[in-house]
Amino acid sequence: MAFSVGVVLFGIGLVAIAIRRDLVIKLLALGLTNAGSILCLVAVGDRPDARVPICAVCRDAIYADPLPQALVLSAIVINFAILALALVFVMRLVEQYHSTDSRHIEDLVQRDLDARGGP
Amino acid sequence: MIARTALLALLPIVAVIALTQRRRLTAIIGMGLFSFLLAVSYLLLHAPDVALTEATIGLGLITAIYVLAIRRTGRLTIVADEAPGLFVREGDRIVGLEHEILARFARHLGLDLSVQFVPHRDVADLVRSGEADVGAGGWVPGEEAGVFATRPHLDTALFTVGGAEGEAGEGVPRVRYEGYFADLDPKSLYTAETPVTLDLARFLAVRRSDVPDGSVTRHPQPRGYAFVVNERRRDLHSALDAYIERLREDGELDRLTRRFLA
Amino acid sequence: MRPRPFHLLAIVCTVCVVLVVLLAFHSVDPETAPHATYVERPVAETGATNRVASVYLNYRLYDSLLEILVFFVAVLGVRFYLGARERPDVPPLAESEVVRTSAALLFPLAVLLGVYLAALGQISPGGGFGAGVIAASGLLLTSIALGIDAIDRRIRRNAIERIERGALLVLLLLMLLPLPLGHPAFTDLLPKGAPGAVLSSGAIPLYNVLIALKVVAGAWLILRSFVRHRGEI
Amino acid sequence: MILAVLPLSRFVLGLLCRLSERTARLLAAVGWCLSAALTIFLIVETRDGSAITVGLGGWSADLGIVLRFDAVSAAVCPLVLLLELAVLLYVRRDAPRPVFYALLQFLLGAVFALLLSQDLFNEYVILELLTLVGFLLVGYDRRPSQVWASLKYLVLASIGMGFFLVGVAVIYRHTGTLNLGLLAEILADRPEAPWSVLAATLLTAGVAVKAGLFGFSQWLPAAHSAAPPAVSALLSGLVIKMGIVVILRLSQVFPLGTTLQIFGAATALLGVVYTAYARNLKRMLAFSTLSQIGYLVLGLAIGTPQALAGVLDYAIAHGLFKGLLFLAAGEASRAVGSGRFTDLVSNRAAIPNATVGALLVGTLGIVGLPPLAGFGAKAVLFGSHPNVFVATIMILTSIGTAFAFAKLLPLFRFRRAAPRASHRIAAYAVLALPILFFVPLTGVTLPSLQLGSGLRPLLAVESVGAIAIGVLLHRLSARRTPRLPRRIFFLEEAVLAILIGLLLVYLFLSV
Repeated sequence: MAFSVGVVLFGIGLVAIAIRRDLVIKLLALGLTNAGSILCLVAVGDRPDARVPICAVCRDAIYADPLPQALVLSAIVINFAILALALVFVMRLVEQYHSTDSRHIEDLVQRDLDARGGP
Repeated sequence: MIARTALLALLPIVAVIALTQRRRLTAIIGMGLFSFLLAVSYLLLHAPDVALTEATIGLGLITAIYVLAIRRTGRLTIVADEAPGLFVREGDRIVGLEHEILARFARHLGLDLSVQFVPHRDVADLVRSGEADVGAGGWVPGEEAGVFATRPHLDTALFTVGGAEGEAGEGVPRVRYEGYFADLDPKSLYTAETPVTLDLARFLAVRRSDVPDGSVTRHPQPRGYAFVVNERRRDLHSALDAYIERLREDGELDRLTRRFLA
Repeated sequence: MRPRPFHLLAIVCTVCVVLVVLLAFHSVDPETAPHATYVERPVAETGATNRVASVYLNYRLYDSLLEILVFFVAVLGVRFYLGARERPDVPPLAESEVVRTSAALLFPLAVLLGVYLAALGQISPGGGFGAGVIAASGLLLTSIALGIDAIDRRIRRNAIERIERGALLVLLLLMLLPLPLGHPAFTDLLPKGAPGAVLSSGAIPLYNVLIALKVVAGAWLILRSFVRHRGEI
Repeated sequence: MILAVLPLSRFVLGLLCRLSERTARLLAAVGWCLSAALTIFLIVETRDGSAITVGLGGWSADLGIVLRFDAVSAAVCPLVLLLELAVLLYVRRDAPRPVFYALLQFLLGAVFALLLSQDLFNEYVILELLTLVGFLLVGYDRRPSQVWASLKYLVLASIGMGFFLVGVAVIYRHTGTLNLGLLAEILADRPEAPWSVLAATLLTAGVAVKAGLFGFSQWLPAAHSAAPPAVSALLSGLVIKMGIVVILRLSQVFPLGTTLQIFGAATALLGVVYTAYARNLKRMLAFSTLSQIGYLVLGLAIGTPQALAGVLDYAIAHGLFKGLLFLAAGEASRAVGSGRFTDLVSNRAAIPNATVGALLVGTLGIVGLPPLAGFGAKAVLFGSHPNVFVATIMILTSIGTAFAFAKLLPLFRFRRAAPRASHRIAAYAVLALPILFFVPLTGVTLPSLQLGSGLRPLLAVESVGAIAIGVLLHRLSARRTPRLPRRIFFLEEAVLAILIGLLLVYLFLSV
């Protein structure tokens, strides 16, 4: 169940990146795709009747697997790093082009490149 | 178990609602809510460490920086399409009559000016939703609901271009040009099936390029360029009206018009 | 939004991808027990009863270190791209007295929570990263109440940078330290102690505190840049 | 434990780079010397084809993270060092800020870490680190075109890494391990399970974005042509190769042969077509990287040990000449003030002789003139008996590359009285000498690459023939170049392309 929800969230994020033109929304959607993949990873270590993996001797019951949870801690931080840096770059683009519309920015960049004989 | 299923089922719904929002602030807050629900789901998935990290980073830090990045206190936000002579980009600067008026108005109010270029059709929408304070960029008032137009600051006229000869005029559906000025392509305009209506500034820019004269009709009734303001922002509306009136009275508006449009 | 062929194509492709992943993933028994490798290891191996902390800060410490480097690069990037032109005076965000007072009250609470989470990460959920972020958001609250300049006057930016780099440097050196000593395990640097005690699990609390220090400094530097440049989109 | 020093020392140095440009440069020199000493030591240790393995923290592969220095690492490490040295010498005059050196150290640390990594999640974290550092370096000059190119790069790479992470989840769910060695043992028993096909699809598609395969690579031309020259050289020479290294590792675990063959061919052809009709020098080099990536992936698809050796050879050779070309192209464009071919040709007097020489050596290398680097590496690949399809694509790529680079012919005129001397001769020499003496050099230092085994006289004739055909076609072809669609490189279209690419990978893998 949780894994499926993770994949669905990933899909929603992808669709939003592809069809929303506002860059801020695109970045939020990118955050959603990453959240989806993270949820998938948490889901594979869990089972409805499992317990939280904090224990001195863990033998008498089923525990959730701590490895995916530890991996996910890294992934969440990386996700934040990406979203923060991308936002800073969007701020720079806005400063230059006064627009957050990806199509419009693409056109303006192409025009700038053509005018200056390419990069 | 039921709580877990319900919560997990709620996640995609919240995500879709958040990402289909038109206003960015609403979308960001929606994604904040999503992160909160996600953190609770992690608790129910027996991952308290992950829940804590998601709550602090996903809900706290990310929402904080996005809200900080778009929150404008002390700013007058303009949405506009480019319009030659009125509101145009030159490198990373913006020049034009309307820009000059608004820049002075912002200074008069003690605010920073922040400009966002959007397609022509989105100007009224963004003003109506409160995303922007003022809409500009060669706006000729029509019957848009939810927005106020200021009193016109410059006379203009409308032209209908394209379609078969003689067809344009009364009774023909007048499709107003809606996209970016940057995308306005004379060639496709003159060969288009449906006639397109343009205002004087854009019409002149299209005419200047050497495209053969198609069928062009000038609309008889006089029109004027104006700014648009949200209906609920009566204070801003009257302040802007009064400011333009003052500019007109001391002749500054004429001087500016000559400077940018001569 | 008007539907266009491109939008439809994007939606159809995504649905296909989602279906493929779900069908292939659930083609085998979906509800088997999770792997128990790490919970079955004796607690004496790392000393931490929080098994997530034992994976995060011992078995896979290398990954965690790289992840903190990613965070460091993010801080570096935000400051490099935003720091070039700082607006001189940014007024406090909140104008109302209530917000100011409550923000001032919440700050010590946030710091306390941060210290608690960092110090007890080995026996309870928490850990250095969350702790650092919570403490940094305490600083953000204060900047809402008093204005960013008030904080900049009290805490010099240089000091924050030094804390950030220093904490990370110590972490990296701790990682390299076993080399000349001939020590194999990261956490053998300190005694393991009794499982469940506050001072236990070898170097895990030390790592947590260092990470918390690094993160509170880094997160504050990021937040600070965004407060200085707020409203630019 | 000594293996961990290779990446970690770079991170320590990166942290220390903050005060002044001078100290940063000094630290960079220290880092280079340290890495060079370590690399030489490790290569000598593993000369007999063995591998050095270290469990970090004393944990074995089933518990912790294991570093491994094998033939792949031994082959790529020298390339890393050469490119780093060239870039350091190249940027000396520009006096970049300390932050540039810090990012450079992090980039190289991540590259070394990836070369040693044997763990899927570890590779994920390192690839993300590479993405972020690369992203910051591409936008280093903060020009809007760079910022936009690197934003697209970040978004697409991050989507790819999302797929990779889901793949990691699937793998862990079904096998309980993330170590590639253990994984290969487990999968040897049951290679065709639906979940293993799914995992292979997700992992390959995820890395393909970083490696620049067809359909996944729409960010590449803009990012590599917009970046500052030194960064382009590193990205094209090294960072892209890291994606290839991960694909190589994956192809040893999963049966990827057919998929790689098709995607490699598509990448090579797309790259060649766009290379042939590019109007701008740096853009042409970026597209040519695409076609060369296709070449490498085709080699991986063959899969025999000799083919793998050929792939490594070609990766090194490509790193050398593409690095050299990007560096020289950067200086030439700066001297002329524009990167367009028409401007370059009409103002060629402004380009220093040394730069022209560097461009010439790079071009001869990339088109595969015997006995330079490109030819030596191609010889090994061809010696590994590719099937007809692969061989045809390879030959077409060679002809197309010669056709495209023939546009540079008018530039290759040396003048007696040079208007300006180049300050970057040392940087060019670091890369040009190994290109010129590639075959003997690698034959001595890296015997595992099997150079010499594929060198046949007939091959030299074929190679020269391909170049001749390419140049002839260029002479015969019309002056006007067609405008190829740019739209496929837009962000939204690129996302769609990744989705379609993923479905295709799944299709090819499950058939």
